[in-house]
Amino acid sequence: MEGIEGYRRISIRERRRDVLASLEKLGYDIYHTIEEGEFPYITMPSRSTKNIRYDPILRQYVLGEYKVRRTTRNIRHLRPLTQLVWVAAIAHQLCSQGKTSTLRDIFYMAQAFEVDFVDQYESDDIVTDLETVIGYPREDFNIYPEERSSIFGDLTIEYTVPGYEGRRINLLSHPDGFVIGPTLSTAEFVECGAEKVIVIEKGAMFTRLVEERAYEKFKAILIHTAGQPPRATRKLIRRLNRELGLPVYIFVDGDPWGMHIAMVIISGSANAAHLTDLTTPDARWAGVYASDIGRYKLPSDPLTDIDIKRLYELKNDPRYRSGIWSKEIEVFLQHKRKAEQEAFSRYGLSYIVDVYLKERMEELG
Amino acid sequence: MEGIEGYRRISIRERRRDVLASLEKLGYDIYHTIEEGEFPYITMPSRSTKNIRYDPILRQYVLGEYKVRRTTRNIRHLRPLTQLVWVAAIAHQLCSQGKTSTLRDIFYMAQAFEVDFVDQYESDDIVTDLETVIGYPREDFNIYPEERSSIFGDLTIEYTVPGYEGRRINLLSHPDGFVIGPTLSTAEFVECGAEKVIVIEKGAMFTRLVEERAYEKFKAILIHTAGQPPRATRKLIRRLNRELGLPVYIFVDGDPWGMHIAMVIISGSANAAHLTDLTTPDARWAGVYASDIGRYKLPSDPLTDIDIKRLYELKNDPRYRSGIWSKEIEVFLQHKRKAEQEAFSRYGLSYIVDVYLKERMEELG
Amino acid sequence: MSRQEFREISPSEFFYRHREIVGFTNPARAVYTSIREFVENSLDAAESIGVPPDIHVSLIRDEGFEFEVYRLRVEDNGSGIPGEYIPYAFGKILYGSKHTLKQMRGIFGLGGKMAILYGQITTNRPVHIISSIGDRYIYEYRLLIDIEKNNPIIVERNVHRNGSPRWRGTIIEIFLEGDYQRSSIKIIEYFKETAMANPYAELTFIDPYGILYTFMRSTRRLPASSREVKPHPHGVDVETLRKMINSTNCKTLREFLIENFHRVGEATTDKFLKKYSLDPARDPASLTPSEIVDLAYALKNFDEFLPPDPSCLSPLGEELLVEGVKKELNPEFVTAIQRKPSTYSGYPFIVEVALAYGGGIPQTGRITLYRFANKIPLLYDESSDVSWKVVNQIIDWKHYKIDPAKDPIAVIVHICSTRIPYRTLGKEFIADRPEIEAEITRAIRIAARRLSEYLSHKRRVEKAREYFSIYEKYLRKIARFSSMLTGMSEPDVSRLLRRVKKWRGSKDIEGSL
Amino acid sequence: MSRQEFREISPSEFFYRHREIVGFTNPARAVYTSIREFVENSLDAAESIGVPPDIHVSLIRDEGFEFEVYRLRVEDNGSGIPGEYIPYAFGKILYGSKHTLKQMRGIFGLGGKMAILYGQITTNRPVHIISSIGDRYIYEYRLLIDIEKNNPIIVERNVHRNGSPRWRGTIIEIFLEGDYQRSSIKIIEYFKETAMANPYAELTFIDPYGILYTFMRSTRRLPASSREVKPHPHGVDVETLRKMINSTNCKTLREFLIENFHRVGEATTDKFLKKYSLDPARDPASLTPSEIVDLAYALKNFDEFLPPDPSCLSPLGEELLVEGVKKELNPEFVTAIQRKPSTYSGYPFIVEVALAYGGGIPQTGRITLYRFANKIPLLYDESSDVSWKVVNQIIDWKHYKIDPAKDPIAVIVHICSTRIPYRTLGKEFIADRPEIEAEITRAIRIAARRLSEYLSHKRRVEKAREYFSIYEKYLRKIARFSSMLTGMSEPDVSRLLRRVKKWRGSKDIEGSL
Repeated sequence: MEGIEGYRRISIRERRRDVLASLEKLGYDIYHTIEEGEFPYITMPSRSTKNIRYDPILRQYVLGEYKVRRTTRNIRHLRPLTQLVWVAAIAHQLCSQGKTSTLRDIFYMAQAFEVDFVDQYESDDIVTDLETVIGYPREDFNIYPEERSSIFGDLTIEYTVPGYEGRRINLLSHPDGFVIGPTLSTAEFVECGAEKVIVIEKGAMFTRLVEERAYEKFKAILIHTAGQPPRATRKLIRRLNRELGLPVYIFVDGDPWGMHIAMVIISGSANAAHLTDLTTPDARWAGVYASDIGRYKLPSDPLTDIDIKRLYELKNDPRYRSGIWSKEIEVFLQHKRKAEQEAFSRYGLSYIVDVYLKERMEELG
Repeated sequence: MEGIEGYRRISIRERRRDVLASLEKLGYDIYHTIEEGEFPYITMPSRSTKNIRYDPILRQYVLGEYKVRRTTRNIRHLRPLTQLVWVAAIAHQLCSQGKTSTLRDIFYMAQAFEVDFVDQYESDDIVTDLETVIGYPREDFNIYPEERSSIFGDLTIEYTVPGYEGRRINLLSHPDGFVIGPTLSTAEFVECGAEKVIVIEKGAMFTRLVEERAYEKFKAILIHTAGQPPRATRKLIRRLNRELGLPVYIFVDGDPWGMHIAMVIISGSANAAHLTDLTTPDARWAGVYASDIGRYKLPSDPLTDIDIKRLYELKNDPRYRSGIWSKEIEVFLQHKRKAEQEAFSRYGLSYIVDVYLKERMEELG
Repeated sequence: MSRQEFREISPSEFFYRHREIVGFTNPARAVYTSIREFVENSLDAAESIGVPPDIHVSLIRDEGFEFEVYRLRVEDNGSGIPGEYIPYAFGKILYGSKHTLKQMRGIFGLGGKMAILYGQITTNRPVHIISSIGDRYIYEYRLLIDIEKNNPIIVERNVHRNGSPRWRGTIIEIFLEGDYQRSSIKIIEYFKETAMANPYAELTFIDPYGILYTFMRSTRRLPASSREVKPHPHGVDVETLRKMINSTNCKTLREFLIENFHRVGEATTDKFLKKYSLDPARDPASLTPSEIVDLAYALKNFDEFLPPDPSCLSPLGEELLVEGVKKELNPEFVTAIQRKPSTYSGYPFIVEVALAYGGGIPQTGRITLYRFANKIPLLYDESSDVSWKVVNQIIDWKHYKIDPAKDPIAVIVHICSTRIPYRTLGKEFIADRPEIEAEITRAIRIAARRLSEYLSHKRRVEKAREYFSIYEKYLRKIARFSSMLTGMSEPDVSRLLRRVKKWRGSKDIEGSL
Repeated sequence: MSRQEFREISPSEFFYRHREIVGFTNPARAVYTSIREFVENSLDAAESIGVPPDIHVSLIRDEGFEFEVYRLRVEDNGSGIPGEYIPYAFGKILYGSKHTLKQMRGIFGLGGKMAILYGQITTNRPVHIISSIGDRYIYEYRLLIDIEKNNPIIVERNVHRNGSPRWRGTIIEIFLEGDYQRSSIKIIEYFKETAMANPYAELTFIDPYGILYTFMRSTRRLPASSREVKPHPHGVDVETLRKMINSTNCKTLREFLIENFHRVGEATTDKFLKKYSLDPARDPASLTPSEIVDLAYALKNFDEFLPPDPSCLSPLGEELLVEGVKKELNPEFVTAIQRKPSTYSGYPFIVEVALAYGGGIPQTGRITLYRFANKIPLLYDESSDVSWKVVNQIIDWKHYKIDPAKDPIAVIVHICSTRIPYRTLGKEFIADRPEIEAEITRAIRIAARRLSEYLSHKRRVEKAREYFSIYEKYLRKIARFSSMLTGMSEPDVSRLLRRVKKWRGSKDIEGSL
């Protein structure tokens, strides 16, 4: 169990205490302002596009210096500010009681408090505001998304949730995979027999890799993201990389969308620029590359107009301006074709593991 | 370990042998027809609406007596018949080699054989034809869907897949849940400490029930369907009911769609009328009922036009014409409101388990 | 032109054969057209002598026929017609009051005579006319038209003494085949819109079911009446010019131009003559035909003539227009714009527009358009009209925060001109002249801006009221949640709320909802 | 009617003032209208004497003016005009060949004279006419129109001896202000469509750029010419009836009816008189005005008169219509339908329709519609025309497996009548009469059915070829997969394929692709 050099490991319990303190400070500030007869306000970094910049040292998007002030002096801020303080109060309750909740729950719970959200988009947005204000992702104050990823591989974990504290399990023990939910996200790593992590976009390919024993052949932990990975999964990948020092390979569909799933795992997304600790800058994109289509003669489909528009958007992103990223974007735009992970099925079911991934791992080293 | 009376248990291995034999018979019939210089054909039960009827003994939809013949004498049948024989050949290969595949894989594998499918809808349809011809669901010839459900509870299983044969695991050991995939679907049940099964539509509610220790409080196995359950999950629910004699309670959103999820688990869907062994006729729909909205003063939304149209469709289904089904449909149509499972969050996070489900289980007995 | 038998037909016969192009397409349309032609003649007759019009119309089913025949009677308090002219004014087509460059409703009286002709050919009954110019006599005639000769046949003639006070006006009565059921909606609409554009007129109509419709005047003030003017040089064609030269007494070209043309003064004439190298002293009578052609072209293209004087026009004016709209539509808000006079092809015109909102204006999902030309409502072929194009295609209502699909809005467009560019003789819709289109567009834009301001002021007042209640609601909640976060009792928001109350409506509160 | 100065204006002056309603809206439209009016007169003139028309048109820019003036010359080989009638036929409005119940292109020669009038008022140049009826003389005139008096002014008159072989025809030449650039597309389209509807005519046109357009005839066969007929009782109004009674020599009502009306025989007359209790022996001259009105009503409503005889009509016929369409559009497929004669309001009419597909028909995303009335193409206001409504709203093309958005299709509709129901004097579009609409709809349906049969036959042949190759491909695959399933070597499909080959095209193979 050996992490990456310079990585300061904070235990799950320490972190929980810090979050509670941040929420309480928010409460005191507002409380005192009201008592003094002043209009309460909150200051937080702006999440507007103009304030998002790429940090080459952190290798992810971060928020700049520009702050916004939500003040009740402005009538338009009154309602969102009320909502924000309410979400903070609920988050405090969840963390104190050790319960989790979802974005959907938050939307419904609001009704008992007559905090009127028009729809869930609005309540989701306020949760993001709270993340920005206190600087922790919502999973840290126990609000989880609906979507679930899963994991399989030689890793032993120890749970920290009430009722399971101290219990351990090895993630090789169920070949269909373990759901990555609140308990797994808050588990500590105890022992790891794997030497790398392979992240896979699609469930079918995950099953294929299990069946073809990729976890043995490559000594790998397999993670199924189910499309764009939930943040708990991104954080788990980061921890596998940072805490255990495992190299990470990301295997996605060969199109701009798959490419961007890899990029988000590696260096985050612009709309989570207010959060650090979700990225894995050393992870590697392992395919399907645009150039693989020709190289492996894969069945492919023409890029749609939306695909092409997306590629031009990616070209403008500083992270895509060099290396394999820019090279493969050019290949996409030249041949205007895309291919799915399953396209390798053309050569039979074993080919993907025994030929393609093997070659790719060797190339990436 | 005590199953329902009269339930003939077939082991997972026996079943696999039967499937292979059925596929081979299909091959021999065609082979010999061609050798005799006759136009090959296939006869199978018609899946047209006119040939679907409700079987009150099996308590599910089944196909009637009407057969269709696909013959190469008809030029329009030529291509689908070719595709069907190809899928049969591939299924045979998968079963012999003990590998699984997905509908998407099948679509791609076709290219190597120049079996032209226009799109995946077409190849999916041919797979359904093969199910109809040989009478086994596609999971039995190792074609699984993308979607995954998950399970949690006091059940010990023993795997039968290559490499895991004989290994056992207790499904209480990972509170985020175990993915229900090919290995779990083909596992035998070894020991069970639970006394019932609670099936939940949504992941968030699944987590809630885990956190609120519903598995302890109710001695229940929890299954998360992720919407309309995949067929492997429906089959697993049936086995839990038939092989272990566990009563099954289904807890879904309070709208026509949730209601129908419960109905499909209980007595199948019209488009799987060609298959038996997927239904659990004794399972009980446990809510959210339309009448719960008023009874528990739940936050609710107005029914949309599509919801109302759907309710009128359900009214025409013979299975909805009596008992709680018809009663609740009337309540829906009267008040024209619907509510989600999460709506109980209005009363705090424990309410759902400690009050609502408790009362409901007692009522259903 | 190639037939071997030739003959002349009279104008009566020509129009009798082609009556559908003047609006006598079928019995329903014929009733509508007859009423409007007589009413418009009556309006002109009253206005010409500066009297607020009183017009009484009745349409009564006559049972003496095997088919649907009506007796139409129109009575006015207009100028009346001198006795000796009556037979020709009503019984000879292409005969009428002098055609002048002055705004009038009708086209040379053709429509009224077509109604008389239509009545005669469908019922064979003479027209009955009673008229007096307010002198000592009242003339009464019954006339038929000799279609082949285009001449009146006097069936009966009486002269009565005028009583005291002396009556002045005209009563006209015809019998005609008609279909009231299929025309009643348009007829009532016609009266309503006429009342809107002529708020100083009093109209009554008794329909065949005996229902009395009255449209009372709301003012006795008439719009300034129009004067006759000389032709503008931009509107003169070769033929007109030739005729003027033939009939002038002027001996020099310079004098001829100054005397005979509108807006042509001495200085302008000199510039003009110089530019086209014309001899000012030349006798106009000596111009050759091709010199006349060139002169007409020069007059049309010289761009230093002043635009025509609008004194030959008689617009309603913004005040009367607002009056008329209020009277008939009763809106919550109405504004009117009169544009400055403009010209097309040398003819002056004025565009007047009113925009009405709310109140009695129905919400129909689209803008209700009322079109008028020289105070006549236009009821047919709306979507071919230039105003329709402006309202529905050119104006971007969103720009004024007006939603034509939701807001109850009526647009009233009135075009006055000595020559309305109708596309047909039936006076149904106005052709798409760029100059007219531009003026209508400008006028509607101004009106839309005013409505937009009205609506936004209205919305502002409503909003201010909400502010305090919103502050009260949310500040109390924030206080409660901060107590949940800190575990302390709720902080007191009353001081803050007092500050909000003081602020109310002031600019200290930022933003708007 | 209320002005105090009265005067009469001449028909010339009236139309001069309202020239836009006859198609002289602006210089571009005026050129187009002038050409078509002269060409149509020429076509009538040739057909009236049974000669295939030869018409030569030239339009030449005249540089002698400061503005855009053209010399328009139209020469034909028609009947010619007797010398003494020439000044009136070209210089007096509402004068022309006798108005008859016979199919003609023009309206009483009004259009041609309006072109002459327009030329005169824009250029002040006389019209130049040369004509001979094929006798010993050729007459040459230069004329101006005295607009105020509506009379010709003879500027120059010459009589020439006709040579040998004798020339017959008319040459007309006017100068007019115009705008060719903005009208050229419509003018060329006009010639093309005229050539389509008159395949026996030869047309040439030299445009101002010196380009020669020729439209050669493809046949010398003329359609059967039309005869003049008496009026049909259903189409008679009170005025017409009155005139007929005034001028008849018949002494009894019975005789009067039989002699003067079309399709009124002895038996029918007796039935008619009996039904309406009229005395057969009554002297028609003794009828009172109100009895005439009742008689007209009775004639209009008695439903046992036979419908009008179409001999007064001159349709093209299916053969000539196909000929014309082939000549000008060169389609892959064309079919024509002539409907039986029908009537509206007592006027007979015949609808002819052609439907053309592929070849030279462009694929424009909608059906190309060519409209003709009495062999005249109608080029303006297409979407107001009854045919447009039938083609785009009534016919369900899908029913015939035709996709208007994809298939290259042209519909040609020709309506012949003694009285085309135009909505304007400009001959632009045909009003929506239910009887005409129904006939057009029926004709297009028949044509669409024929096209549908043609297309489905074409598709059948193409499909049959594919069958064998499909069988070959799939049977080989089935064989291969069955060997995969069974582990045996591939079965032999050659016997089966031989059976398929024998079957090819026979009905033994079920289904279609």
